[in-house]
Amino acid sequence: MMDAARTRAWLTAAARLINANSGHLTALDTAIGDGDHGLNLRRGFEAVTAEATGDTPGAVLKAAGNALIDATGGASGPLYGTFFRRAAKALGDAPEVDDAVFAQALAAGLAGVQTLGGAAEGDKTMVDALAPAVTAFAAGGDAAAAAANGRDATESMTARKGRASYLGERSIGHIDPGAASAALLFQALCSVTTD
Amino acid sequence: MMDAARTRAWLTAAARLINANSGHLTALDTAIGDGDHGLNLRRGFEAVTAEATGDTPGAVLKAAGNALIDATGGASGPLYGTFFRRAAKALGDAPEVDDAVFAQALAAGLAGVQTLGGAAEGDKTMVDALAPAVTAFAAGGDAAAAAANGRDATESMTARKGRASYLGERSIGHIDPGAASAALLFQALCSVTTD
Amino acid sequence: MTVGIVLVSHSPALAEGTAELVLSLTAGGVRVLPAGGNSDGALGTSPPLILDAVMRANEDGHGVLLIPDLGSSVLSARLLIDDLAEGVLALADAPFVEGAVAAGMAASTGGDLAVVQAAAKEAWSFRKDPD
Amino acid sequence: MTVGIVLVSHSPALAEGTAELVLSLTAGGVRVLPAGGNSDGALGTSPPLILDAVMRANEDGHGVLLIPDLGSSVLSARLLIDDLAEGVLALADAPFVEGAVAAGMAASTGGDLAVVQAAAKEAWSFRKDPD
Ligand SMILES: Nc1ncnc2c1ncn2[C@@H]1O[C@H](COP(=O)(O)OP(=O)(O)O)[C@@H](O)[C@H]1O
Ligand SMILES: Nc1ncnc2c1ncn2[C@@H]1O[C@H](COP(=O)(O)OP(=O)(O)O)[C@@H](O)[C@H]1O
Ligand SMILES: [Mg+2]
Ligand SMILES: [Mg+2]
Ligand SMILES: [Mg+2]
Ligand SMILES: [Mg+2]
Repeated sequence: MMDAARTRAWLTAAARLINANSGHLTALDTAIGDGDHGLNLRRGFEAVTAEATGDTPGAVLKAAGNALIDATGGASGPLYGTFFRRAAKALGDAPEVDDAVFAQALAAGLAGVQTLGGAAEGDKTMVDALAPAVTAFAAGGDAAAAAANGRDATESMTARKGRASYLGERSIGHIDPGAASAALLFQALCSVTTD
Repeated sequence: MMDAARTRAWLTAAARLINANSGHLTALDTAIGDGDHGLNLRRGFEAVTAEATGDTPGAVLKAAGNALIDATGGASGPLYGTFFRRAAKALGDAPEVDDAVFAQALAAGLAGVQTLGGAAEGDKTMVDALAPAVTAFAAGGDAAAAAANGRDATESMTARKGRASYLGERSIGHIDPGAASAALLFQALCSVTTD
Repeated sequence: MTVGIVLVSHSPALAEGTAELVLSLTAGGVRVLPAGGNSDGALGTSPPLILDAVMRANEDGHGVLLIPDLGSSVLSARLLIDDLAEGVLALADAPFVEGAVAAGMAASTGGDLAVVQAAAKEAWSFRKDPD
Repeated sequence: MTVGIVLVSHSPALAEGTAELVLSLTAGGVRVLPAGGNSDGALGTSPPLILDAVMRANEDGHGVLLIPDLGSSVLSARLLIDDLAEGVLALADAPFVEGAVAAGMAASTGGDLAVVQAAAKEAWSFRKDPD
């Protein structure tokens, strides 16, 4: 079950994890990008913490999405912003939703990310962690573990979207920073739903 | 016959004509370009007047070409600079040349302009004035009149090179500024050769 | 009527320099606004800053073409287009500088949004080697 | 060994902003120098200024790719290539910003002049609409 409080707890936990791992995210982005992913998301989730309030899960996620879009300053801003805004739209104004409905909202968020960014699984992006996590969540499985596996699988992939795609095959051997941050988001989600 | 003094007289006369007509050249460039042709050439020919000295026609023209390239600041700089430098190269270090040899040098200059800029006659550029003028000069005809006719013919042409080409058919109805300045160059040349 | 143009770049200087170039080529006859950098003025993108430029570029109400450089600029531009009313905003699939110049020429001579968008896209076929 | 890159633009800001973008994408691992504006720093081109940038970009002696924006930038770049020894300088037939980024990536990973030139040209096939 998700209500506004638990949704907010998810985002606060995510902000904490992003903060704690921001150096690592930036290091990953330095290897195959421009070295700002940790900084971008720290700025983005600071805004989320400040602005993502509301009476329903949908309202909280919508405010989170808007805050990410406005504050992040990198490709991950519009992408994660769309993830949360599309999920919010799917949730409507229900004050409380069960896990099946929440799973559908996460799937809508993922679809938004893929429409906006054009990335499929295997392109070495956040989608490689988000997609298996959303599937696992819907099946009642361990979404955090699925996201972490998806993240690790990006190491051997060739980037085909985002900045890293300029590197082509030279991107092989590095974990995608967006996949790493997506795994943190699902780690945070599981920390508030499994209790 | 051309020697160093007469070559320099040509360039000084050209600088005077450019100066006197710089407002008109700029007005033409405002209509179908960025409105700097008069200013560019005034700056370029100021440098020519200061720097184009030497003991042979070739030396004078080479110095003029270099001065134009360095000082002009627009497409006409490399183009007229090449015109003079290629002509200089063809002249070698002869202290004095007859009109036939000078005509060949002018033809070499024109060829340089066309190689560099890729423009053919009919593309609405300086080439439309230079080409008939060079031909007329070689035949002992009135090169200044040929250049002026070539200039006027650009009015009905569609620009296919240079900035004006962005306008496509909207460039029709305007004289090309580079063709107008080329006509001044040949007016100056004839003023020092026909006496 | 003139279509507005917003240049969405990671770099404030890149957006401003391109706007300056377009203005010089159109004798100022087009409303072209830079939207470069993140909210701190550093390298990055800022949807609120882009949106602000869009509003100013659309003062005539004839629509705005968004021209993005790369990566997050493209994503931010797409996002705004999804958010705003259809017909007001269009995305340029175009090389940044060359597309901006072509779009500026088309806008300054009265082209509508579809014409200006098509002119920008045409710039993929420019070539710079001797012909 | 790293090939140098010189960005030849009418606008100083455009050249500098593009250089800044390339540097951010290559973690500074490429010698990319702006050469924008005429000798007064206004809109235009200045072969002496470009030549100066070329000399500094070629400190390693592995050659320099010239990337021009439009018009007189292209002509000035060609002129310098004709003047200098073959193999030292090459002209990029490429979209300005996208070509600079692609060339920067290729140079920073050790590509030689021909490879860097080809990478820049490849940028004509970039696309920015949703796929
Ligand atoms: N088109 C895209 N589709 C999906 N994910 C993308 C796309 N472009 C970039 N990303 C994700 O964004 C991450 C980089 O984010 P960030 O560093 O914040 O932005 P930027 O690349 O603009 O600096 C990448 O690691 C990748 O996971
Ligand atoms: N590729 C070219 N070939 C021949 N002439 C050209 C070419 N490009 C431009 N020109 C000439 O240069 C003139 C414009 O010169 P100018 O205004 O000084 O330079 P810019 O266009 O860089 O501002 C045009 O009117 C045309 O005659
Ligand atoms: Mg990054
Ligand atoms: Mg970034
Ligand atoms: Mg001009
Ligand atoms: Mg000019």
